[in-house]
Amino acid sequence: MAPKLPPQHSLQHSSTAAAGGHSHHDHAAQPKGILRWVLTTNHKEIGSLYLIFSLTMFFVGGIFALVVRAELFQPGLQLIEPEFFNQMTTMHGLIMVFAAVMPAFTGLANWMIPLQIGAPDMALPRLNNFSFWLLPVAFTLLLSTLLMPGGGPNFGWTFYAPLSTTYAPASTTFFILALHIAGISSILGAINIIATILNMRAPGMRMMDMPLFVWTWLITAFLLIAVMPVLAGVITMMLMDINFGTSFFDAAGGGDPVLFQHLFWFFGHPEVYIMILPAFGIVSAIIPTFARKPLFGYASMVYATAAIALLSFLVWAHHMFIVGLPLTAELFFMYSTMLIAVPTGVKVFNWVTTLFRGSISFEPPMLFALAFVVLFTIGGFSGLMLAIAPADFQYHDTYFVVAHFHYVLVPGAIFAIMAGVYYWLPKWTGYYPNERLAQCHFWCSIVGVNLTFFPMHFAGLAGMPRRIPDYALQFADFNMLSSIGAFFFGASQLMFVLVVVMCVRGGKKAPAKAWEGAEDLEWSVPSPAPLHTFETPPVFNRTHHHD
Amino acid sequence: MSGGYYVPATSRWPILGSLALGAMMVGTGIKLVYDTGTPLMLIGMACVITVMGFWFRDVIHESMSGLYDAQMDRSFRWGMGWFIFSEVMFFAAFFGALFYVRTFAIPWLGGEGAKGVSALLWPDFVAQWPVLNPPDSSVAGPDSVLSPWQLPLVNTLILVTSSITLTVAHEALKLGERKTCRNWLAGTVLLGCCFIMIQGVEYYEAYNHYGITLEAGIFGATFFILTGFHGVHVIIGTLILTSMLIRIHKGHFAQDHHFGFEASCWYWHFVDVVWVGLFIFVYVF
Amino acid sequence: MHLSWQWLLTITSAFSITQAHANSWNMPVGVTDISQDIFGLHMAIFWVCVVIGVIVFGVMFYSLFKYRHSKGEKAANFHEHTSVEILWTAIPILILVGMAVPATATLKSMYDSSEADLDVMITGQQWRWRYEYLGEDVAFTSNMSTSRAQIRGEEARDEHYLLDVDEPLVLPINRKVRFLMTSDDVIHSWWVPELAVKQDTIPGFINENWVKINEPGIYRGQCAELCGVNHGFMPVVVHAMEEEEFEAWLAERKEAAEQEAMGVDREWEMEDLMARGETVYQTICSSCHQSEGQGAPPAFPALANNNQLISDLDWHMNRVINGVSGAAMPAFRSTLNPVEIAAVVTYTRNAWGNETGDVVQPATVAERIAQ
Amino acid sequence: MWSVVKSVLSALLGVQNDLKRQQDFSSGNPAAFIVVGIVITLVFVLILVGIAVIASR
Repeated sequence: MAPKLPPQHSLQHSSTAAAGGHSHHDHAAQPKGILRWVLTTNHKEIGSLYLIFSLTMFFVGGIFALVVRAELFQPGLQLIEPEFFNQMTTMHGLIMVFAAVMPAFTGLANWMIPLQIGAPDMALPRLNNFSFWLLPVAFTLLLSTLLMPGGGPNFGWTFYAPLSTTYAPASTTFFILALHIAGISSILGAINIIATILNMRAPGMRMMDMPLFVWTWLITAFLLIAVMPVLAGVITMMLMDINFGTSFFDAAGGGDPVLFQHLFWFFGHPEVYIMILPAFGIVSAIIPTFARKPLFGYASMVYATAAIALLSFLVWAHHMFIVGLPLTAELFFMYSTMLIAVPTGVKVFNWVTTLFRGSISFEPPMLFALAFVVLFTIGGFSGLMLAIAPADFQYHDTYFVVAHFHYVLVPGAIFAIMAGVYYWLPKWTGYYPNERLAQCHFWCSIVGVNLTFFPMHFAGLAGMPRRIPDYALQFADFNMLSSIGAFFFGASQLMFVLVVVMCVRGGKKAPAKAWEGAEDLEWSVPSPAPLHTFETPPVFNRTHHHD
Repeated sequence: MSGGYYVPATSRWPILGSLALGAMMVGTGIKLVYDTGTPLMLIGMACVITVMGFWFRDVIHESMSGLYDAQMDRSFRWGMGWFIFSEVMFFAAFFGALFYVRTFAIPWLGGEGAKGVSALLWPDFVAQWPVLNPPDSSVAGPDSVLSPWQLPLVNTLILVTSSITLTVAHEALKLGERKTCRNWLAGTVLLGCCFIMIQGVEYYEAYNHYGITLEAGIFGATFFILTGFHGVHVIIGTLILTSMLIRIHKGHFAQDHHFGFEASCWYWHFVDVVWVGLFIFVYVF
Repeated sequence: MHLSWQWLLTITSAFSITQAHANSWNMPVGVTDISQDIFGLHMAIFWVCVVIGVIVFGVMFYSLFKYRHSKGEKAANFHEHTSVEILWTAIPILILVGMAVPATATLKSMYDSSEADLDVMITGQQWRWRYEYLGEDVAFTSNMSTSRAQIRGEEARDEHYLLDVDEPLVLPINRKVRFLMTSDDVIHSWWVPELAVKQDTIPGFINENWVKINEPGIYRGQCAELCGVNHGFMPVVVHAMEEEEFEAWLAERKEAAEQEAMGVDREWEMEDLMARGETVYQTICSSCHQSEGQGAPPAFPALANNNQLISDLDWHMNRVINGVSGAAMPAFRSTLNPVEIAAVVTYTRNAWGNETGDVVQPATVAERIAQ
Repeated sequence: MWSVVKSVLSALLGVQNDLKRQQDFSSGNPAAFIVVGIVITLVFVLILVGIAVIASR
């Protein structure tokens, strides 16, 4: 009988627990204090750095969002000028996408991928540290543009030319250079992750034995390497248009502003999946654990992820349905976009079927994962509506779109990150997170998220364009609700910080296998995971699954 | 080593490298926006190069002391392979821009195709490639374009030849004939330098005799961004090969274990392939 | 135009249409056939999502409730079932094909702007709309008329706060009107929800769209693409009227345009130019250069006490007529008529302490433009 | 060859029975799967373009 998947395995290695006992000459002279973190090549320390950076930026971007929501609390201009409003919406988007969500997933990848595949570290540890330290440099530069004469970027996180070229503030050149640094960081990080996954798996672990988080990250890393250079290319063209008089995006010289959008969204759509595929991986680890039942379709999950990634290269122009595409192109992109619903549906059905006839408990990671399934699916539904090109003529650039992508990003990507953090905190710190506080955080977040983003659907359908600092009176109620929800959600996240800090300092002790139903390799090393794990490769055994 | 995987000790190069890169970028930005800050840019660039030098020195050192096993070698291979793929995608963005403009934007502006009605705004514009008379009269197009069958053809032959000489050098290294390897590698570097010089002459000609400038509408823009970034890659490639030459001279590389050398070959071949694409789509068609 | 999938609309209409008219929670049904088709598509896909959601979330919450660990539920160990997987792949594909067919039909009719009765050129400008009735010699700009005082909360906000303009686009009902849309500066997007027209205006290119309005009325919308600092303050108002009424309006506007053209040849008094100039300045220029000419440097230079402006009339006229390439200042030679340009130049040269005493005559401006 | 095509097609749909997949992964040639995968993706894109062209007539 052929072995069945998903994998369950036993582990034969002895070195891990005794890692402290190994006096490895390379670790002899560990620098102390801050230098230890600055110079580190350890995947766990770098992972923590990524996560801390991401959390910090999550609050920075969150404060920008709250400035926006405060101004939109009621009609009229009360607190800030439209110019600053535009800078805030732009910076909120850029920071959340490039400095909060992406580094958070990279941090989780750093921490967990070597543990999940039985590797001692990332494939290229020094490069790994370089990838991280580029980020503070990039985002210090980006944030500093807010203080430059003429103000920071004010053209939205999508920075459409010519608003971002001919009509942009002087600081745009710095914005471009900052994005270049962040892009280099992402590309190097992705190369490292691919090399790790393809080359560092424990002996005996085949591709189809890898946990889904590893699989989704492998595909994500591929997407990153494929599209971040395209972003680098398009911002380079912007730089040339601004500083060297080229006319890539200027019809006067034979260019086309829409060319910018094609290139941007060729990057931008896969980028959207870069921010959600690892989330799928996390949720696919958590749901089977707390349902105490194997994932319904491991292989179809892998295939669906790959299919989504492939399709993501074919759908970019659905962000451009009203830009005046030729009819054939409009139809092509409508069809290809609608097709994405199929593999995405497969994923949701798989999660639900995994729950069916399980033995389900509701620890904090599970709560966030379940909320992810429901709310991400709602975001998927509005995505399906947006895929219908004629209807998109009405939805486009309204708050309906804002609602849609916040549903897939906040209770989608960010909830999955939080689920992952709660899930793996015992492995990182050796202690369980405070259950009551975590639950309180969960319920406040759920209420806050829905209060913030659900009314946006209505505001958008009723005709409110996005990115406006002031609005007509019929949108007042929806906006007031959203603003209240946003402040509530923002404040609730302080609880998250509290839980994490408390968990680092102590709490209920966690065993190696912190969750009853958890199966993957990371649960075979002690909690907290020692600084060095798997220095001798473990032997990975698939145990035959009983039917 | 007990067969374990080599995890390098702490290193100061990553953090110094990122600070250096940051300084270089800030300097570049100040230079572009406020027309000052050149020193910072140059210092940053020098620091980036220095850090890279030290970093690679460490890697070479570790490799020579036998700290790397076959698995580490594979990691480097995957790493370099995907890095080159990312470079391919970088050029793909520029090629994509070129194809888009030629297939869609220019015909539309000239009154053909699905958005041909746009020609109402540019009544005098005639769609053709290369665009010698951009839609708006305020943008001066090139006077004429370069013939592909002169310098560009010479450069194509040079680069293709250099790929062959490099392969010969690689084969020689595999056979352990280090002297042959050194000579052919030196030849490759020389060809690379020739290419760069000829490209320089061509740029001079383009600017001074053909009116092909960055400001010369979309033709100048696509021409310079494609050939320019390719040229930068040739310069980097030549520098890499030069350092390989020095390493050969110093007696580095084993017959069966020389990924540093191989990686530079990959890079050079990649640069070569990009040029062939350039030659076809920028010069010939 | 009615599609064969009208039944979908019928099923959904009982709830939705009344709902949509009664409040502003849903997309408006609109007043064109296209907008009604789109509304039908919107409600159809919405109900598809609701049904799928009810089923999926139903199973999910049933499982969460029924198979609780705390109730001692033992987990089953099944996984993978090829026919179930084929089923949940095939059914969505069928639903999608079912949606794609009517969507394609609607999209095709939206793209068919042939055989129009009237052509209107719509040009986005930071931050106003310019409308030109092609072949009719009628053109005007449409600026937001909501006062700054209302925005600042110093005055009570009226019913159409931010959605009022000085000159609405006037269109006839029951006639196919083709829009040619472009922009003078950045990308804008012309949107009126009740007409279901939302189209980006791309500088240097022209997009086409069309409407055939079924009911007279006033329809309001806004710019939908971020276009700079006053993006939130460039509303669209369409006044749809009966055909005869429209013809009368058009004739009146034509006559007014002729009158204006004659004004070019006449000698203007300073006060008249100043009065006219102030109106033009406040509607067109003040959004960047500010109402007192103080500007918003560095993007928008001050005009008050601007030495170059005061000392060089020629330079000043050139900037207004031809704009500044590579900067936000547009060329006004085709946007404003010679009278308006003369007036606004005269005004800026004599207001806020710019006491030059220069009087620029429309005839001079017309001459400059002709060069 | 046909079995490789079948496997890739079912992978695209996310449907494949376990036994078949085990066979593919133990005996299949990865290069063949990759080549067939790329070809099928291209064919898929062309079909979609074809449908769009026909529909836009």
